[in-house]
Amino acid sequence: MDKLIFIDYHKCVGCATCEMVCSMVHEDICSPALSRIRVVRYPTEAFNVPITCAFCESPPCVSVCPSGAITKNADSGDVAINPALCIGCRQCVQACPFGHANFSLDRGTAFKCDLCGGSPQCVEFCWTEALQYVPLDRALGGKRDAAARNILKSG
Amino acid sequence: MRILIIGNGAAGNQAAASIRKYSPECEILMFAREYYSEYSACALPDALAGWIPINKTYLKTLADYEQQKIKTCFGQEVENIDINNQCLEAGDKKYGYDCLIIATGSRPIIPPINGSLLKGNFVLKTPRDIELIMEHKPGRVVVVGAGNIGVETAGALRNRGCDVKIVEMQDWVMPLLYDLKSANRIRSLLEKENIGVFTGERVIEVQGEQRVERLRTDQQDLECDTVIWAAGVKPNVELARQAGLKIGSLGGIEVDKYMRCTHPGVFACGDCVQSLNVITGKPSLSLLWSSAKRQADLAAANCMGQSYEYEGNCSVVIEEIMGIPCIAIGLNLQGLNGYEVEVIEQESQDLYYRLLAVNDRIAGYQCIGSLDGASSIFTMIKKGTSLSEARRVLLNQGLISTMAWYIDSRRYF
Amino acid sequence: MKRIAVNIEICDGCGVCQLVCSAQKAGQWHPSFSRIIIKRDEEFGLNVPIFCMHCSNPPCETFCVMNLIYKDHDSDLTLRHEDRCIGCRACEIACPFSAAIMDPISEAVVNCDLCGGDPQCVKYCPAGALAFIDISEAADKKRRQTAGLQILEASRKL
Amino acid sequence: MNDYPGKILEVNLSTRSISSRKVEPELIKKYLGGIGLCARILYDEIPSGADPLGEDNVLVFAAGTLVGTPFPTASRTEASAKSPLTGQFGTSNSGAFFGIQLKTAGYDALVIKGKAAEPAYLVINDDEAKILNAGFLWGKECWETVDILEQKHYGAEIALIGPAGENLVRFASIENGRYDGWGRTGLGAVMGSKNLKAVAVKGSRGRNIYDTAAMLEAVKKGQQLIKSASSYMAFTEYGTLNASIPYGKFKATSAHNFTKGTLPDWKDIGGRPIVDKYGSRHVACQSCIIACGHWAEIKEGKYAGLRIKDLEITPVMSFGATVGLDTEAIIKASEICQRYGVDMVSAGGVLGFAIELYKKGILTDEDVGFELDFGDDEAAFKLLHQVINREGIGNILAEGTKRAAEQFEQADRYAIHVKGMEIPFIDPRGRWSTWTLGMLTNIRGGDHLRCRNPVENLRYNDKDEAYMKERFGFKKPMYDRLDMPEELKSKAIDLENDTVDIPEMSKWAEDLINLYNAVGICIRPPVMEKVGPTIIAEACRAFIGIDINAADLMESSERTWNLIKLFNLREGEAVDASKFPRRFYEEDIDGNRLDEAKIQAVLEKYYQARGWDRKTGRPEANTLDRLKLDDLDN
Repeated sequence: MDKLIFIDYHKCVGCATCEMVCSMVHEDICSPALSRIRVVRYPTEAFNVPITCAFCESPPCVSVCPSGAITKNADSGDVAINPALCIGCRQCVQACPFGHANFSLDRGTAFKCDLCGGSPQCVEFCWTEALQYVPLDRALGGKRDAAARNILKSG
Repeated sequence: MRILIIGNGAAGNQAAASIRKYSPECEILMFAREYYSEYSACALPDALAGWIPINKTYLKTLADYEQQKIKTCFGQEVENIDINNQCLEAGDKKYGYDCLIIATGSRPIIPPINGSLLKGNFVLKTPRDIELIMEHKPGRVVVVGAGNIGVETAGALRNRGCDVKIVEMQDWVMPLLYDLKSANRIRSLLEKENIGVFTGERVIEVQGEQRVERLRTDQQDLECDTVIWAAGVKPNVELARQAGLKIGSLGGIEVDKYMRCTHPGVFACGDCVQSLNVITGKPSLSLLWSSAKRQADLAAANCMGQSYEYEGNCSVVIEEIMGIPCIAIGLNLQGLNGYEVEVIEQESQDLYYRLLAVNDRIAGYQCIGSLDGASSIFTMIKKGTSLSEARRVLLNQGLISTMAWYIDSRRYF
Repeated sequence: MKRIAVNIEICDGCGVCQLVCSAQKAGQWHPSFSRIIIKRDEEFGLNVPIFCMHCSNPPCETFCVMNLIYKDHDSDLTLRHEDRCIGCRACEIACPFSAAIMDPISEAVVNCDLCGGDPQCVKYCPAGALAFIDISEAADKKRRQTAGLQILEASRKL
Repeated sequence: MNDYPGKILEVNLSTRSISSRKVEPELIKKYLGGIGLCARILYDEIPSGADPLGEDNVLVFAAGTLVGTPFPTASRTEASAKSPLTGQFGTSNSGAFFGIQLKTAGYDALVIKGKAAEPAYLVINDDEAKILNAGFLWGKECWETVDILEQKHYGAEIALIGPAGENLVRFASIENGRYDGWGRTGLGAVMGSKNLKAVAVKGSRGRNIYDTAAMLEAVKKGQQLIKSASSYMAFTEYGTLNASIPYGKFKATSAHNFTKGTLPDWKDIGGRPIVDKYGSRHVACQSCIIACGHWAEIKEGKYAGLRIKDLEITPVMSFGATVGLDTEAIIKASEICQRYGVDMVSAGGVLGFAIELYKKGILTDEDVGFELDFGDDEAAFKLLHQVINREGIGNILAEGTKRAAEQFEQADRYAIHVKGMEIPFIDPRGRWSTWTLGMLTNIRGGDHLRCRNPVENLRYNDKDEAYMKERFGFKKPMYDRLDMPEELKSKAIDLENDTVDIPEMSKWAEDLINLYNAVGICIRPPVMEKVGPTIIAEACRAFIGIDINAADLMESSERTWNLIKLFNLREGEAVDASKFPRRFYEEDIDGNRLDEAKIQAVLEKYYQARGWDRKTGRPEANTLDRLKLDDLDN
């Protein structure tokens, strides 16, 4: 994957605008339960963890899916669910180590992040910059910069 | 929206039921030559054997069609489809459609040889056939063809106390499903049940005065009063051909992966189409109940505006002979002709299994003696799991704990 | 929508769930009559209870030659008209989890029906490995208690 | 496809009956949601003269119209009931995540009636609602209760009361989860009087969007507007604490129960440094793009280990200025208020009042049992706990300053309240503005949150313009961008002389904030400055699909305001109730005192602007007619 949704947990304030926008874009509905990205809040820590698909190299959801509905595209790195094949057994929901794979009770099929076809709207609407859709090296570069600045400050 | 369905078999009825899931309201008309309501072809051997009453093979009553709001035009042959004007003709009436689903099914092959029309020749395709066979009071039966229908029919009539023989043209029983070694196990099971099995013999003619008296093969004469033809089936494609739809190389209607025929608004599914095999990706005829229903689901979904792709067919056939379960999934060596096949097999007193893999991918499975783990293997074959992926999961505690359905297949890897 | 959830870490494979299920459903105390099956992986010492997942588009429904498997509209459960079963076992093979089992007494293939909303296996699980909970709640819990917590803890160490 | 409006869930605790009904689309068009729905339900369903702590009082939670969408700051839920503190329309607004759960469970409003025979709590899970026994929770403090209920009802958001609410302290709050709350007007006591410990709501559905593309557009526009506000950066950084600096400078804080104007160390305790010292992270409510909440941690000293989401101007001033506590004690005080469920403004007011009484000798050692002084945190907390538990003198103070003052001779002049509700940190003697007039005209009494000039300029405290006008102080582009009808804009703002007409702006500001409270967005200054009725109408149209424009929204908001006024009049609001405590007219702060006659003149003009009769206080017939409020039973 040339780009990924890079999450800076320390910047997230837990406003969950991303959840709302995601469910709106994909389902025409405002429902956190139908959002691909989910924010886990730890109110007593003031810490918020947005969770979205990691597009794993060897995704457990792909392995566990008994119907072959989830596939990883070797070229683009995309992990996608084919609703025609999905039998709705929710094994992917159980297998995903991040709790990302989600399930629509209405449609009876699983769903997951599709990066909005290349322009993720959660990132578009995230105002804190906790979510960024950037190439991996840039995300890491930003992290390195921040670490370096910290060292500089304390040094 | 008006949807016409030709055919009242598994595919036709499943398509209708599936359309109802998408739209409770749209108009569905179903045409069928026969005047039956839907029956289960797979339950016919059980009925023939007397394990279940014949009326139990019917899956629906006419009232059920009404309840699903399906208008039935049964007993009415569709004479012509005018695909350009989106309508069909049946019984001097024209019916326009928005979508047409062809599910005309297949019919048993009776070779054009001498005596094949004599009284005492039967097929097993409809519940009526059972009645005809039973009215004939069979005593000594020869079943032509040792496919799964042939074997089941033989077992069923044996259960009725008949003296039963099976004649198979190819060298072993169920040649499309099993390899020689596993087929031999089945053969010995059949023989234990006192069914005579003659393989590598070609039927030449049926002899008799008024009725069947003898069946002649290229090797011997078999005395009998009944011949049951189970030598394969053939897709019913005449209507489609006449309408100008393309018929594929194997004799089935050609459809794309969305179950669309070569003309817009026309879908086809079930025994009458040729579809791609999930393993080889090559066209094949999958004359199975489950394939028909799956294809019908997709045809229905796609005619209701989805674009769902068919993953391809994969055969799975289960038999129980002398109480021993036998199962064949995917392709056998013959089906994988031209590929380099890796065989994993194990043999013991009560159990024989073989697993076939092509390019690391699990492609076929045959087992005599147990059904354990078969469902995992079936899942893997359909899914295209490789041997190495299965091993990777099975060797990783973290993975296997959330993917418990792999556990049953451990013994094969 | 409530379903049975398993905590694999806790399950010690005692099989009480199977006995309870078989007694409840078949009137016999025998694991092989149970609709909940414990898959045991000896290599890793894993015990994983498996039962009908009540798939939304169940493959068993497609494979049933008698069309007797259906999705119940209200409860969204996968149920059967057991009286019509001819015991062909196609559903058993179609089910990836082999969660359909042959009832040796009625000779029909059957699956878990969640005991009509009060699953006895959950009630009697001595280890507490089985829970009957809302599926979205289970997913939320997992998100919170595994993925999120790991990140939280990692951030605490920073 | 749209499923708005949703349903109203009605729970009668006396009969233990639970029912729901679809909201009429007409009602939504007329009252929007949030406070609008609350006002209409309270007006219709509370019998005149009902005891606020009796069975007849009705408690309503209503999520704003836009709650459940990503529209920036749309998170807020209004809670209303007849107030035990003021005897009038009691209402309070809170953000966080309660509203979104209520909305996604399918409800626009939750109506609670009657009184449970035994302690109970309410669990709502989509269509399923249950009244459960709360015996095991009764007496427990809020954080512990939330912990227990979160375990029991996973993923639910919880509105609850603490011991203060159970003990019917008249300014008890309803807490919204751990750190937020419906603070003012004593709604916690209403819940306590109903024997209702908590409401846990969990929703798993959502609201269909009428026009997704238009909604996304409106959300984006809303976000950009708020981000472009002049106060945006300061607010994301320091939250409401921004106000402490100018008000300290103006000597307009509530220092030592409004005797000092400001404390010498206000810069250290009240200012933005507190964020730099104790704040570590920002925390947002649902859909908020400001995240003014700060997570505070005290690492050393007496209160080491205290971790809390707060650092807001209200507690900081309430305890820092009124009671004179130091910063760490302020944070501790916030914690006590959150844990035991009391309103921080009223709690600070009551403590300040008691301390002053003690210092003046009206309260003696015998009354209190220990020494009281401004700045003494231990004594203050001891007294606060007595109030919460209604022990000793606390039992009298728990009635609120107005009622408590009646118990002591000469105490009246030290009771700082309007219409029975304690005044927050702003001293109108130090700075007179639209904001401070709002404390008088407020439908819920002495409070600063229902009226504020959307373009208030805190750099100026121009006393020359006193009473009728305040300084505008912005350039023309700001004037041009202001989302206000042109006619009103030119009437309210005089660009040439650079002034704002206070009565005219008051009406607009009240209606605007009331609109926010109806649609469920936040009144933080960056929102007030930029988000006007036009963009809200755009969002409402896209979300609900009803044909509604900016003028309709403002009219609906005005309708609600008038309805609440009618409610208050019905419940006996006196014509002359809008007055400040005597101290503001009689005692100087920094050489300033208020001129009562001039304030009456401002009020006169305000009444004109509202279309109300000054003599009776009632909205005039043509006002009611214009607002189509003629369908009320009276």
